[in-house]
Amino acid sequence: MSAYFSQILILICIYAIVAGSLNLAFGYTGLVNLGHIAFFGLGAYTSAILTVEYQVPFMAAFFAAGAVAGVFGWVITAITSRLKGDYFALAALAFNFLAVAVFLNWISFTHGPLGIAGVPRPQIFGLKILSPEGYAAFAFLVMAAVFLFMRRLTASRYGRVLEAVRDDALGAEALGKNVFRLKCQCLVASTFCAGLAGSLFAHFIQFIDPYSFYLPDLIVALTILIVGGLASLKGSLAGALIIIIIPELLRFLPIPDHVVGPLRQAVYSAILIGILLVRPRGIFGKVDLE
Amino acid sequence: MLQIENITKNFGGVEAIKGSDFSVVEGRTTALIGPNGAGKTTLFDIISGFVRPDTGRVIFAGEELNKLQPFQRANLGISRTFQQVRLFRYLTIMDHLIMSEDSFDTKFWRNIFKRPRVERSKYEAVLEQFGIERTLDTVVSDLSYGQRKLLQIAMALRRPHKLLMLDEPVAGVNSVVQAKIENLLLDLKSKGETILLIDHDMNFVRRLADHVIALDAGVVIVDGTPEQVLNDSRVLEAYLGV
Amino acid sequence: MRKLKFLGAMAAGLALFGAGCSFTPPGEKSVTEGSYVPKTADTSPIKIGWVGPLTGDAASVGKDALTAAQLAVEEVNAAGGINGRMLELVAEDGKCNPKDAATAGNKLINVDKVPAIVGTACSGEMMAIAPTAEQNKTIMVGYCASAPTVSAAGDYIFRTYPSDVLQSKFVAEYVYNTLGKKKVATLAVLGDWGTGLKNGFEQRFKELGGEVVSSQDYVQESRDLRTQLTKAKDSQPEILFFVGYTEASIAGLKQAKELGLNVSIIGGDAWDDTKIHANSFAEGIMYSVGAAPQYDLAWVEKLKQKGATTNVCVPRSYDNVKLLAEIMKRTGTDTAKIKDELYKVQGYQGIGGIVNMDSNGDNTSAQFQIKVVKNGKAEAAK
Amino acid sequence: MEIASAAILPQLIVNGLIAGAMYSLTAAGFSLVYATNRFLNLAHGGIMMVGAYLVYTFFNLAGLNFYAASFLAVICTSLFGGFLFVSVYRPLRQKKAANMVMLIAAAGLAILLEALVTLIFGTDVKQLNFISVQEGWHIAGAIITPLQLVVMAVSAVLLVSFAVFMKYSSWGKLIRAVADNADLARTTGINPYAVQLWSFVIACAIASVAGILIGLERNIEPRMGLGFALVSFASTVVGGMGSLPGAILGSYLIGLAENVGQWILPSGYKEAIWLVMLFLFLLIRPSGIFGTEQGVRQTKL
Repeated sequence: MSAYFSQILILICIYAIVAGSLNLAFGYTGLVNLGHIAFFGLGAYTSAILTVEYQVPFMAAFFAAGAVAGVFGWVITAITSRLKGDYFALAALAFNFLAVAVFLNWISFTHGPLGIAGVPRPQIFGLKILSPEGYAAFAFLVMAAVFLFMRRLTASRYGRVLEAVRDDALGAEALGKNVFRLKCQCLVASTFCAGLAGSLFAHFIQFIDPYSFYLPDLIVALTILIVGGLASLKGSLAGALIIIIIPELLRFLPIPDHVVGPLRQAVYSAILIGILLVRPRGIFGKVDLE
Repeated sequence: MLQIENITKNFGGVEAIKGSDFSVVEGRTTALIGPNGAGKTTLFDIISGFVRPDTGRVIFAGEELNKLQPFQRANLGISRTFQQVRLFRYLTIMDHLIMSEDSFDTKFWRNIFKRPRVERSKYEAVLEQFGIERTLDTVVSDLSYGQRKLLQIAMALRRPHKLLMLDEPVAGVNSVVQAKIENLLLDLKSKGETILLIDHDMNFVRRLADHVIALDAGVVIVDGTPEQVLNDSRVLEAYLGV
Repeated sequence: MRKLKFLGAMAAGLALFGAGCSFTPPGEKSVTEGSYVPKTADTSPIKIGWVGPLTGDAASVGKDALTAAQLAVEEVNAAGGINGRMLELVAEDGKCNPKDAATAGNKLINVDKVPAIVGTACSGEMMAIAPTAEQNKTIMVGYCASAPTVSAAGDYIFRTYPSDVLQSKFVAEYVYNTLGKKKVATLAVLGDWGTGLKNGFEQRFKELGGEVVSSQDYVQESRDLRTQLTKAKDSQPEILFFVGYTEASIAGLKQAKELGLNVSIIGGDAWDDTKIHANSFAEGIMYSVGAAPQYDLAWVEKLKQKGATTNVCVPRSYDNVKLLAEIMKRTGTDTAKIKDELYKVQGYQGIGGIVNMDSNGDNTSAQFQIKVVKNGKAEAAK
Repeated sequence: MEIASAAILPQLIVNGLIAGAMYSLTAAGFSLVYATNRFLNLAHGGIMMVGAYLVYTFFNLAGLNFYAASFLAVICTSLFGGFLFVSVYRPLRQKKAANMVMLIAAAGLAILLEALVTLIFGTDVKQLNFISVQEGWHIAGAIITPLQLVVMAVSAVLLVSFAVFMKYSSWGKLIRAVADNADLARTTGINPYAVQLWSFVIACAIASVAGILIGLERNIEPRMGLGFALVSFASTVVGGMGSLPGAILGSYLIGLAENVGQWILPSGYKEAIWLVMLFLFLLIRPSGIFGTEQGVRQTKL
């Protein structure tokens, strides 16, 4: 039983990081990055390719995953910086589709649709993490570190400026704040964390393929974000807890097997629509969706 | 201090500014007047960098600004307010005051590792000085219009600056607040601030300005002392449309 | 520092729950937890896991396979179960994608503590569950996963479904030698199965001396293959090797007909689906499938009564339950013993064909045959 | 890299036109909703899918005459669309939900519809089996079937009626007024709510026609909606957000690029082609071909 809970905990940690880092961009800075899952995927692919093909030690691959996602985050902000909010969101979404298309078609590097199998369990300073409990502890540490980092950032004066950029970018600019650089930094930090989560994911599932980083995961991340609330890291944690656990509970109800799957999807989407209708700020949200 | 040289700006075929030239002298208060649509706010936006002119130059403290971003101009010492108050609606009064002070808050890593102490009393004094009777932790969306105007002026003043640009500082506020703002500005003027302001209220301008520039349809029509300009027939014509 | 407090509370929670669930240090756990020592005169039911796609693109494959597995369980139980213990099937949706399969497998292995999992249908699912299964010494017996990568997935990982390597070789040889066609156009769904079959086929076909005149792919969701088919037609092949799942195949075969692509078409094992055969445009198509003497008609009838039709993945889902039940009658639920027995399986006759395990846990009997659709029904080619 | 012979070019162009016509069927309704309601209704594909399943229910299960079944399906889908609008989109808008909220709600709705249809009908592919399949007609070096000609004709009618109707009819003027500025329209006595509701319902009716034709051409599955919704979105961006004829022409452009592009590119890249188009348009010309530049870039004040 503990192994089962550990694995659920691992998933919660991974999705908490994904949703929390999306919150950093979306909730705090107002960058509606609908391509967030692409960066999650970039991290997963980087880590998997480095460890499987090049036998790079886990820790190096782990940080490389964040770095690669971060670099792409910077490139995306730089080239889309002139677009207005909605269009930035759409361009980011298109980037996600594009990333999946590249994962699918760059076969020599990503194995295309076959995916990358046999991603090793992490080995940190000679200590190999094999048990689910050990991995859960590691994932928890990473999650705690990422949230501590994001908390330091958002609670600081820097965090206030990010929120100022969200509320009124021109007003922030008039106060002498370099809005473009702030957006870049924020998105790099956000995508870096998503990349780390990707690495955690790849070494947990030990097999990745392009379709793991597509719309369904984006919906999960957005649902967590919205259920938890914008501009609240605590909300993202709570959201991840709720959204990962509820569908798991369905497994234990006496429902015919072939009904469970679609039912789970229906529950997910019903929660999403319901929360938008009834409590659009989510549980802990501080700001309205713009 | 500030020179505007031959600025033109075209918005989709409409000439908003047609070759304007004027300058703002250090230590004096200059007022831009003109009817609606004369291009006053557009000129402000050109000076602070939010709008790029089609031709011409903006020179500030001997430096050409044309290639600089708005935030760079702000950091050179141009501090401005907006006609429509621009505040950050989910942040508190204190957040606003702190943010306008310096640029420590844009340093990514230093903010993670360092958390400077905040002296609340300092900011409470600011509120008192500007007569904003609210607590520091009030979210700005709860403020009245007059209070927001005052807060915006307070922020502009707290920024390290050489030139203060005020876009209609007393428009839309009641007479009490208006008097407050006017006294504040007179006080600043006596301390030698360089101010460039836009306003419609002729009496207000007459009491405050050392120098008045009248704009109409994107052209500077008169440039001189308040008495000269406000009694000029062209100005009356532009305003009354006769 | 509210955040720190919050994290602290979560850490405390983690510690509590770790203590409550007897947190075993890494490395030690699997031996004690993974092996199942049979108790004497135990009459509690034996749980067996099942994983396959119940939602998503491949769900049509999974649902019928699940029904077949349930049928097998009923039959085993009706005949007295396993030494008096009833079998209980716990099914989970793997959605044919790694992430969902990993959590599904994880739940079966760690919560239900099943000694064996019948599954999976998709190779991606198999690869995602295999590491956990291997570590917990849980047996997996795939009923439809055919990607070559599965061979090396682990000691406890088996499949009765033959690897694509064997199938693609067989089709290549059939096309070149038996049909005597030397120029082929290929069209395959991008994915472990489709790409695997296509690559294997092309490699073997070229070795034999044939020519691949056109090689095309499409993504799994695509239902518009007109341009791929146009290109294939333009390359003037003697035969088209078209690998696809039911949905895209129905669309693709129809479009081939409409485009006047009048060459023979041969497909992979997913075409063993009556939904395809019933169409007028499917007349004359050939496909390879694991050799089984015509499915036992009585069995097909039983399946039909349960509202399922048979397709390529269905028989082995049934067979695997039966095979495991038979072994467990001798070994009990000790997975190490079941594993050893599974490696010894030779000549097991199931509905889906004979099973001969090799040292990779792959079925080598892999006798394939070619079927031809005639009058809306599939029959063995001469 | 294989470059196919030029002889297949006519066929590729025809394939592109067919694909474009199919896309335009959903893109038309998608952009109509965007024009009046200002949100991207990702559930539009799901509504199209519901329409297709309704035809299947009435024709194959209930055994009605095909045309009667189609008519019923169009009516029911429109009603269903109206219900969705009143129960989900309208309440959200009343709460002043931002466009992004509407988009996310629509995405949730798309998944909900797919899940519900799966629960009722199962996941396996359904065939209408109304038209017997045979080799198409040879026209100008290419092959095309009568059904595909019908699809193209419907698409053309939509294009012309959008272009003409929007410009000259009083309804079109209402729609344009609301599209330009709903608040301003309200002050001139127009009820924007009614216009938004009716255009949503009309979009659903078009979607159900699309569902019937797509069902005939490509069969019916619960997942058929999402892909069409995404391509509709891309078509709308390429054609110009808010321009109805633009969305239809955008569909054709995407269909052509996708199919003619395979003349030189490996066919695995087929889907990547429209993605790259979408991305490039968003970056270089976010207003699309027929849209206005207004409101796309970061406004300076």
